[in-house]
Formats: sequence, structure tokens, C-alpha cells
Amino acid sequence: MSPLELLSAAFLLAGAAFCLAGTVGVLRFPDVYCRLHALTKVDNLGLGLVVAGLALQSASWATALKLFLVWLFVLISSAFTCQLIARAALRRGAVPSGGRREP
Amino acid sequence: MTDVLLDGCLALCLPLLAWLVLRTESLSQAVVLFVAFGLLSALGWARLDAPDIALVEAAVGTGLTGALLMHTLSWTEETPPDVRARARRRPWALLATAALTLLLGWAVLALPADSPGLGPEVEARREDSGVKHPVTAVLLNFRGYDTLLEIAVLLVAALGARAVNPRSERASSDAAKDPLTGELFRMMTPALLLVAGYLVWVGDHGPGGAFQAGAILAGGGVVAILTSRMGTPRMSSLRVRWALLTGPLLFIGVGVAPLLSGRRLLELPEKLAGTLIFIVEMALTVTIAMVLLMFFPGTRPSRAGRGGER
Amino acid sequence: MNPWALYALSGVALFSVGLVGLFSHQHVVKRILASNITGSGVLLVLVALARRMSSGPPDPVPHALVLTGIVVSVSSTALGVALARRMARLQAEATHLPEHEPRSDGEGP
Amino acid sequence: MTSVAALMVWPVILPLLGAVLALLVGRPGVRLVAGVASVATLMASSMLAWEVAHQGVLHQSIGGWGAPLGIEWRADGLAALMLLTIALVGPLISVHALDHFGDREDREFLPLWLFVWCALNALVLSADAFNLYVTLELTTLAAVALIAVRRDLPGLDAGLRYLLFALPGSLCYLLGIALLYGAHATLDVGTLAQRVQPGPVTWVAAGLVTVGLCLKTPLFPLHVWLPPTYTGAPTPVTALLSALISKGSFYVLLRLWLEVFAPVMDAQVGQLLGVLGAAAVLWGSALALNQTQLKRVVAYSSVAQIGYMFLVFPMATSGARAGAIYLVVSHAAAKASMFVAVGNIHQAVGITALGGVQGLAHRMPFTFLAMALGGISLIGIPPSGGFIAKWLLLNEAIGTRQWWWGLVLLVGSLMAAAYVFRILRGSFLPLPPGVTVRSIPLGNELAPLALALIALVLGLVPWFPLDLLAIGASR
Amino acid sequence: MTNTWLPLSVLLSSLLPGLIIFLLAEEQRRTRTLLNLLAAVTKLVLTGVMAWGVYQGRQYETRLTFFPKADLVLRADSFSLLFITLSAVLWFVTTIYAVGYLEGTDHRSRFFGFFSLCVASTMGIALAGNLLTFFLFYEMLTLSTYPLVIHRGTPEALRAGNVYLRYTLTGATLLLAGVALLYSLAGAVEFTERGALSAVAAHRTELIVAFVLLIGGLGVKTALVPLHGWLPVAMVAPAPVSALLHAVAVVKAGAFGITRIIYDVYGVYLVHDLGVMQPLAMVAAVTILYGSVRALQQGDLKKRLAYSTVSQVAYIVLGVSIFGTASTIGGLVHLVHQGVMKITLFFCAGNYAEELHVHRVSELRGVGRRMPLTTAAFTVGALGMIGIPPVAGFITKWYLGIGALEAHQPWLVVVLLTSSLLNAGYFLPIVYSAWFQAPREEWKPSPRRWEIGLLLLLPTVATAVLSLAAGLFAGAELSPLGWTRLLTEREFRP
Repeated sequence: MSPLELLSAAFLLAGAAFCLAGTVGVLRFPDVYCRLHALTKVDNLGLGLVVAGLALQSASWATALKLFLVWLFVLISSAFTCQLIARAALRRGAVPSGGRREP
Repeated sequence: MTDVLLDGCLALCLPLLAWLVLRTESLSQAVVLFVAFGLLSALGWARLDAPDIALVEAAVGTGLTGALLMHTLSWTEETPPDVRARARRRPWALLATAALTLLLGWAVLALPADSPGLGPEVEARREDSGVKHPVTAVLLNFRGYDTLLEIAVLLVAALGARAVNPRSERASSDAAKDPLTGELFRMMTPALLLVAGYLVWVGDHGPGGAFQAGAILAGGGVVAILTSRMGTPRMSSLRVRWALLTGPLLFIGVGVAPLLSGRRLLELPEKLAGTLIFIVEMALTVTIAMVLLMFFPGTRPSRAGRGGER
Repeated sequence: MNPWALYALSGVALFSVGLVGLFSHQHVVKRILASNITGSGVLLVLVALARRMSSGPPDPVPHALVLTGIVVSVSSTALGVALARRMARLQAEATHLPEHEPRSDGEGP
Repeated sequence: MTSVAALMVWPVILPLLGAVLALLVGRPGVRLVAGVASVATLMASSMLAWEVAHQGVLHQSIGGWGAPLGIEWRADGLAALMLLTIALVGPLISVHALDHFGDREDREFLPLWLFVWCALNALVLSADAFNLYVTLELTTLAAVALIAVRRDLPGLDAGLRYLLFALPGSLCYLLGIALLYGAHATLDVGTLAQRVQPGPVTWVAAGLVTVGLCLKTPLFPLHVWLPPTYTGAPTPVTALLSALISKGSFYVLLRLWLEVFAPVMDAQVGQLLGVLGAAAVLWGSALALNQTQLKRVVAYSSVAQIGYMFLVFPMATSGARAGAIYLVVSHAAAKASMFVAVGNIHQAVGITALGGVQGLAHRMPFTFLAMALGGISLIGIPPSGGFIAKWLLLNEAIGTRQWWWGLVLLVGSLMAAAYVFRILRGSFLPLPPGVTVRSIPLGNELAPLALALIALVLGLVPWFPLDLLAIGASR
Repeated sequence: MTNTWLPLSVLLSSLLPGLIIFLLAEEQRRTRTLLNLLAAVTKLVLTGVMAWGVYQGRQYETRLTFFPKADLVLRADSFSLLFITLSAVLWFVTTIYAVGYLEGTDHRSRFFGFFSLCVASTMGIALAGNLLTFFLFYEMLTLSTYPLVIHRGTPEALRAGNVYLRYTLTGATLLLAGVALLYSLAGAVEFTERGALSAVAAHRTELIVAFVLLIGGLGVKTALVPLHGWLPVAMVAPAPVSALLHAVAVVKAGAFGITRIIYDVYGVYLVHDLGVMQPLAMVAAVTILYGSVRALQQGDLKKRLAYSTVSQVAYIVLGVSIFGTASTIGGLVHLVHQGVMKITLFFCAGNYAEELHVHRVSELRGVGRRMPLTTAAFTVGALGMIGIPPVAGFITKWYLGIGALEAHQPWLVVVLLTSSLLNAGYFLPIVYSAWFQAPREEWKPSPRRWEIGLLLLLPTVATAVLSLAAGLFAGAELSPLGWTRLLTEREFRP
């Protein structure tokens, strides 16, 4: 394995770990705001790492650029989605739980 | 080895997920699971070397359908409880499913294991079709007539959907002034147009085409409708009708024109075929985007808003 | 087992799950979901059949058919959803405002 | 290619173009556009039928690609007859619909009906299994939109019910076609007919196709959606559904079964379809006898009449084929006239119960004449198309030594007579006090009469349709 | 030389006026009456021309393509002319009668429309040149008589209509099965003298089954016991309808059909050979006796006449189902005789009901003084039914009796005699009390009203005169008897 491949593998593994963490967060966090936090922030990071890992393996710059664009679009859309969902939740009266799990 | 593992996992997960979708008591959970199911199946399409389908599935089959269903739930919550989903236990359901699967599986496994299908025929005539991408060649040329009727299907669905929910609702005007979504659209619109144009262009020689492009365009529009920045396009507006119908008219025209020179329906002259297909696809992209938008009848006015309305 | 056979069997299973689900559920949304699943199953079978040669590009004809199929299924889903939505609304109006005739289609398309 | 085969284009393209243009022009011109498109399509269909009658079967490869790659059209006598039926029956129903609906629904009804027309013509001409699927779906969706066009609760409920039964039907059909494609790498019906072999793929595919199409038609016991749907839909739409749309799927089934499956299937399967058809005849008629709503009587009668059509499968001779198609055609005219007449009655007195017809025979003579002529055709008494159909089927039943199907026919006729005269005889009673009869536009009275006269003429000159049917009949 | 237009014209001469009458408004009384009479006269003339032509040996045949392999055939042979002439004459008189009878009632356009259709169907039945054509018109007859039966629109009439339909449609179903069975054996069986089935005579079982089905189907309209139930119930119809139903259209169509089946489809030798003739004769005999006995029990005049019809029509069937010339002549000639006599009786019953509102036999005391001409006509009809010379009925019974003896079936003579006694038993008391008993109070002959309107009286008297004439001039060459003898000799020519 070349160093490049090793690096790529490391990125991919780290990305996968973040994604896993994000998913656990969505499942375990107590309220909608915390879950959004886990979903957007952690998953975006995970995706970024995966994209980086794949970009290292890609054959051409064009492909790498496309991969990067994918990440960019996901970043934008998840930021807005997060915002929209949070606002909708607030409007419907979902109260932040302050860290405690509801019974 | 890993391939088989991945394929096997996917092949197993899809039916299980489907089962879950239907077993879940909560409708919103079911819809979310369905979206997950759609994404997973898009992965399956990709595994089967069908990137065109994966694209359409992700954008239309899952994205838009998911949004549509989610959107509907906000209405059907008001359905009286007796019509609600009742998770009745049906022991026969599992049995029936298994029996049906076995029967159909028996037939599937009896199929020849290595048939190339019509692949060679398509390959042999691809040169004459005017496009390089075989799927586009089949879709717009070899079986272009199917596609023509399919456009009619879309029009009918749009017409029907608008006929039963004619109002184009926007929850509140203040939502339209929301700076956040305004920013989003300022950023997204050029990108969407670019991507859509690219997809139509690339359809000539690679995965892409009018449906994918139309779906992308519609995606932007749907977000606009759902955030109340835009009303659903209305059939009463002449501009909307032109946007909707230019594509079909052009397609019919291109299909019928060869008859004038003694050719058959949709028998495009070889030299012009590529250009004609590109033009038709551009127009159809707009049609498809319009149709998909028409499926979304706007956001539901909030309860308070409804109270004020009356 | 060949990958195509795996997916074809998976498609067949999806078809069965969806079909049985369609006839064993009452709620409109559930039935629409079930019909979508049924459709996915059929399309999966088609795409799997296109991939039976282990080398070379897949058969493009089923791909085109499946694209058509997806569009048709979206159209029918949208139409079904539109009807369901209108029904829910009429029922809601009927229960909330029994004294009023639910007549709110002032505006044509 | 000859210019004659190009005639096949117009019955499909003209209504499609008409529908699109009607949508485009919107409020002011929709009637004009639809009218022009209807006349043009009628002419195109007649010309095509004329050519088929004189030149025999016509073929066309759309796009010029040829069979396995492209889509083929085939116009034989059967297709020509169906085109003519649609072109005569459909516009008459839509004439009735014009007054039935308001201005708003007009703008939706007319384009949607043109889409249905396009889809049915495309279905009739198509010789490509997948293209048939697309036409079936186009028909279904347009039908659903039509059913719900009044956007009232019964219509919406009916539309959803229809959609949710028709969809799995189409999907079953599609899976069957997928299996056939997987086995034979073609979607062309003619090529499939040459390639199918007995075996699990063919059996399962035939089963899927048959079940799917039976769901849509519908055949007993898959008919549960029919009565509520037919009752809930606006009456002109019910007429369309019963007269034409349900015939589309039956037509596909008949074609595929006789041309592709029958040679490689066990005869027992045909018998099974026959048994279900017979059950439909008896069950549908019995329920029709027990209805108290006028429209439901006519709706249940459709269940029974569809049952007769399935008697073609156990006999599977050319005579039985002719009989079944004759029934398809005459039932289209007769049942459309019955439903349209029911619509008139409802419009005139606002009563949906069976007793609502009391005393109306003199107020609405044409409507009741139409009802009587239509009813006669349903029963199968001469002179009517229904009789010819029954006669052909009865002869085949005797000729193939399956007299029990003949018995079903005869018993079914008697039951039909019972429910038809149950409607008719009330109209001779004096008008009950307190009932006011609103006047009906003459066009609405004449539309059902014209439809009924089609059924009558079918009974008077059967040689013409029968000669036409013989063109291109495989056996 | 074949004339192709005349048979069709005879059919259209009542079909077209019928269709036009439907379109007339209720008030257009004159137009309607004129049209009716014009049509009836036209038909009489056409029939006369055709009868003369057939007598001269000319051919009359209209052939229209129906199925690719089967035609609709209208052909005038001597047997059909017997029936057509009867129908044309009786239609003419009945039309006049009906115009008078229905004066001032509702729905006359509908009535006369269906009335004409009914006659057109009868014409079609008479002219039918093959079994398929026969069946088509036979069914048309059922449909066009139903509205006449329920014409009054009362619940009772509707019930009668139901019974009528139940019987006739079941019969039609049996008939259809029989026709289809024969069709699959031998095609669209053309009516041929001495039978058309000799080629398939080997299929004995099928032929017997088909025969039973056909006779069962036709037997309903003929009102053979036990298929007669509809006839007395259908009496609720207006008198002209009953007259037509009993004398010409429905019942006769059945009897005519049975004759056609035996002589021109199967051929009398084949029927004899199949062994189905004797059972049919027995059914006819039972019907004769049963009808007479039931008639005796009826207090209602029209019901009594109805059961008398049941019995009298069975004479026709009896005649044709005894193997031999004399009995056949008797049966066929009764087709005409019974028609003329029975229509007279129904006209009389209608006159009594219309003028005096009398429906029951017991109320007819002394009616002869109030309505002498009607009662005289009734007397002629009644005597004819009993079989007293010189009225036509005697001829029938004479030939039937001889035929029974020729066929070595003397028991039939007993049946005939018994039935004649019973006939006398239910007719003579009426005649007696009508003439010789004291009239009821309210019937004192008034200077203003004597008898009844001319439109009702003339047809009644005319048919009575015809009944007498048919008996008196039976020896003439063109009398019903003469015609029938001609016919029968051809059928039995070996």
C-alpha cells in the first residue's frame, strides 16, 4: 500500500466513524435540537472526510473537483435544512430539554 | 468477496426495510423509512450499473415522492381516527408474502442466466440514433414513442392533481421575506440551472437527461413552495401553460414532422436526430420540472391561519 | 449466486411485500407506500435482468423501461396523494364545520 | 412505407394533440378544440378501419427501427373495430358530459377525455408489451383524474379506490412482461408469440399478466372496487369507465392470451377463467337484482357482463373470440347508453333510487327508449348486439361440446332480463305526486338514444363487424 | 322469377308506421288514425297481391346478409300466406276496433306504436324463411307485446307483465337453446317442405333434445299445459290487445312455430320417426281438456275466454301432431278459424265491458236486448267454438276427428267429444241467459243509446260474418280449408 492509499484509508475510516457517531447521536439525543446538531455537524464532517479519502484515490482532478462539489452542496443544504427544521420545531413549541432525557 | 457481501446485504435489507415501512404504526415513521428505503435502492441501482436510474430514483422516486408523502401527512393527520392506519396482526400476510416470493423466485431462477437482452441490437444501431448514450438512445429514439406517452402520463397526473386541489396556497407572506431562504435561493438558483443544463447535455453520451434535469430543477422549486416563497404553478396562468406544454408540443411536432417527407412517426433523420433530441429534451426538462412542481399544492396554512381565514 | 439473481430475488420479495401490504392495509398513505414498494420490486427485477452478462455494459433497454416506470409511479403517487389530501380536507371540514357546506373551490386552475 | 400505414398515426396523435392544445387554450376555446379533435379523430379512425377492411392487416414500425428494438403498431380487424367503437361511443358520452358538468369541470373533463381516447387508441394499436403497459397506465391515471374531477367526497373516494386497485394490476402486468423479456429478450407481442415455451417462466408470467389485467377489468372475485367506484364517479365518467376503459385491459388480456399464452398453457387455466367468468355472471346478476339504487343496478350488471366476456377463454375458438369482442363492442354502446340515461334521470328528478323512474317514460321518452334498447342488448334479446354476441358464444359452447357455458349464458340472460325490466316497468307507472321533472336539454336525451341505436344496429347488420373481425384473426 | 321486394314491403308496411307513430304527439289523433288505417289497408292490398302471386306459383323472397354464413330470409310460401292473410285481415279490423276502444285515453301513441310493431313481428314470424329469422321476430314479438300488456300502468297490469315476461323469456331461452343446437348441427336451417334435416338425421339424440327445447320454447306462447300460466293473467290488457294476443299474434305465433318445426324443419316423417309426435299429441290433448275444465270454472268473461283459448289453440297442435293428412288439415285450418272466431268473442267481451261495464258472466243476463248485434256475434263465435255447423269451428273438428280415426287413435275422438261438451257447457249458458233471461234494470234500451259506437260494432260484426263465411264456403278453392288442403298435400307427398 502506498502512503497515499494509507492516508485515503485513514480518511475513509475516520469519516465512517464520524457518521456512525452522528447516527448514534440522532438516536440517543434527547430533543430535536440536539439531534439536529448531531445530524448536521457530525455527518458533514464525516462526509467531508469520506470525500477527502475518495478524492485521494480519484483518477483525475475533475473527479476530485466533482467530489468536492458534492460535499459543498451537502454542506449548504444541510445547513439550511437544519435551520428550517429547528425553526419549524420552535414554532410548534418544542422546548429544548436542557440535556435531560424525557421520561 | 466483499462485492457479494455488499450485494447480499443490500438485497436482504431492501425487503426487510420494505416490510418495516409497512409494519410501522406511525405514518411519519413509515414515510421516513420509505425515504431510507429509496436511498438504499438507489445504491442498488448503482451496484447494478444503472447510474441513470440511481439518479432518477434518488431525485424523483425518493426525494420528491418522500417530500410529497411527508407533505401529505400534515394533511391526513386530520383524518378521523377510524380511518387511521391500524396495525392489525395478520398472520396470513407473512405467509402470503413468502409464498408469493417463492413462486416468483422460482420463475426468476428459471430465466436464462446470461442473456445479453437487446444490448447487442442497441449497440449495433446506436450510431444511427444520433446520441451516444445507449439509455438515451433507447429512451428518446428507439422507444421514443413510450416517452411521448409518458409525457402524457405526467401531464394527466399534473392536471388531475391540480384539478382536485386547485388552490395555490402560501401559508403566510412573512415566510416569503425570510432572509435565510432568500439567501439559499440566491445561491442555489444558478447552481441548479447549471446542473440541470449539464445533465441534459451529458445525457447525450453519459448518464443524464431530461428527467434527471427536470427533477433537479423541480427540487429547487419544491423547496421554494415548501418554504412558501412561491405558490404552486397554476393552470390558469398562460405562462405556466406554455412552460408546461411547449415540450409536449415540440415532441409531437418532431414526431409527426417525418410523416411529411414520407417517413414514419418519430423516424428522425439521422443527421438531425442528435440536435432534435437535444432540443426536445431541453423543452421536456421544463415540462417535467413544471409537472413535478404542480404535484405540490403549497403548505398547509397553520391552524391559527385557518381560523383567521374563516 | 450471481449478483443479478440476488437482486432479482430481492426485487421479487419487494414485489410480494408490497402487493400483500397493498391489500392488507386500510390507510391511503400506507397503501400508496405499498404500491411504491411493489413498483420498486418490479423495477429492481428489470434492472437486475439487464445485468446478466458478467462483462460488458448492461442491457440499456430495461434501464429505459425502468426510467419510464419510475416516472409513471411518481405520477400515480402524486395523483393518489392529491386525491387523499383533498379527501382529508373535505372530511376535516365536514367534522369541524358541520353547519357549513364545504365549498371552497372559488378559484379554478 | 406506404401512406396507408401512416393512417395509424392519427388516431393516436390527434387526440393527444387535441388534449395538449385544449389545455393550452384554456377557458375560451376548450370546447372548440375538443370538438375539432373529436371529429378529426373519428375521421381518422374510420379511414383506418376502412383501409383495414379493404387491405387487410396493417403494420408500422414507429421510428422505423423494427421489431425487437423499436415499437410496432398493428392494425387488424379487431383493432379497427375497437377504434371505431371508441370513436363512436366516447364522443357521444362526452356530449352528454358537456351539460352534466359545469364550466370548470369542462376545462378538465375534455382534455382528460382526449387523453383517455389517445391512450385507448394507442393501446388498441400497440403490438409492444411494454408500450401496452404505458398506455394502460395513461388510461388509468386519466380515468382516476376524471373520476375525481368533481372533487366531491364520493368522487374522490371512488378515484382512490380505483387507483389503488388498478396500480397493483399494472404492476403485476409489468412484472409478467419483465419475466417474458428476461426469457426472450423482446417486447414485441408477435415475436413473443413465436418464442414462448411451456415452462415456469411462461406460467408465472401468464399468471401475473392475467391477474393484473383481471384486477383492472375487473373479473370476479377481483371486482370489489367496481360497484363503489362506478357509483361514486360522475355519471358520464362511469359511462366511460364501463363502456371503454374497462374494455382496454380486457382487450390486452384477450390479445395476449389468444396470441401468446393459449398455445403453451394447460387448457385447465382457460377453464378456470371460464369458471370465474361464470361466477361473475351469476354473482353480478344476483347482486344487481338486489340493489335499490339505479346506478348500482347498472354497475353490478357490468360485473356480470364482463363475466360473459371471459367465457371466451375456455373455448378459445375464433367464433368465441368473435363473440367476446362482439360483446365488448355492444356492451360498450349499450352500457354507455344505460349510464347516460341514468344520469338524465338523476338530473331530471334528482332521485337515485330505483323507484325514481316512476312515470318518467312519457316525460323523457328518448331516455327510456335508450334505456330499453340498451337493456335489451344487455339481456341479449334480438335485435341487439348483445344477442349476436350471446348467439356466437352459445354456438361455440355447443360446438366445442362445453354446453355448461351455454347454460350460464342462458341463465345469465334471464337474470339480466329480471333486473332490466325491474327498471323499465316502473317507468310505465303514473308519475308519483310531488315529483317535479326538470326538463333535460335535447342533446342529453339524444346522446343515450344514439348510443342505444349503435347497440341496435350491431344487432341488425352483424356481418359487417364480423367480417371486419375476421381480418387478421389468428385462428 | 323471384320478387325480392314484396315480402320486405309487407313487413315494413307495419314496421315503419309503428316507428312514425312513436314520434307523433299524443294530440295528433287524426294523423295517427289515418296512418294506422293507411298502413292496414296497404298491408291488406300487398298481402292480397302476394297471395294471388303465390297461388299462381310465383316466388317471393327477400334475402339479407346477417351473419357471414347465415342470411335473414323473408319468404312467402303457401303456409306463411295462410298466417299473413289472417293477420292482415284481423289487424285491419282490430285497428278500427282499437281506435274506437281507446278513444280519449292516455298514451295512445305508445299503444299504437307497439301495436304496429307487434303486427310487424307477426308478419316477420310468418314470412321467416329460416329458423334464425323466425327466432329474431319471435323475440321481437315478446318485446313489443310487453308494453301492450302493461299498457294500463296499474299495479295489477305490472304484475301481469311480470308473469308474462317470466314465461315468455324463459320460453325464449329454451327456444334459443334449441335453435342454437340445430344451428350447430345443420346451419341456419331453411324452412323446406318435408323438412331440412335429412342430412343430419343420424344425430338422433341431438335432434330429440333440440325438438324438446324448441317445442318447450314455443309451447309457452302456445300456452300448452303446463306453460299456460301467463295467458289468463295477461287478461288485464285492453280488449283489443287481448283479442290480438289470442287470435293472431302471440298464441298463434307459437302454434305457427310448432307447425313450422314439425313440417318444415324436421319434416313430418322425421318427427314421426324420432317418436316425439305421440307425446306432443298427448300434451295437446291434456291441454284441450284442462283448458276447457278451467274455462268452466271462471266467472270472469275474459278469463273464461282465455282458458277457452288455451284449449282451442291446442287443437292446432293436436292436429299437426297426429300423423296423417286429415288431422293436419284440421289443425292448420283451425289456425285461421280459431283466430276469426276468438277475435269475435273478445271484441264482444270488450263491447260489453266498454258499454255496460260488465265483466262477469253472471251479469250478462238479458244483454241480448240491449246489444243485439254484439250478442249475435257472440253467439256465432260461441257456436263455432263448440263446433256446431255451419260455423267454421265445425270444419276443424270434423277433420280432426277423421284424422284421429285415420291414425288409429280413437281415444282422441273421445277427447274431442268431451271437449266439445265442455265447450258447450261454458258457452251455451251465456248465450242462453243473454237472449232469454230478463235484462237488468239499468239496461233498458234507451232511445239515445242502442248498441255501441260504430267503430266497435262494425269489426265485431265483420269477424262474426267471416266466421260464418269460412264455414259456409269451406268448399271454395281459396277458402282457408281449400288453401290448407293444398298445403297439406304437398307436405305429405312422399
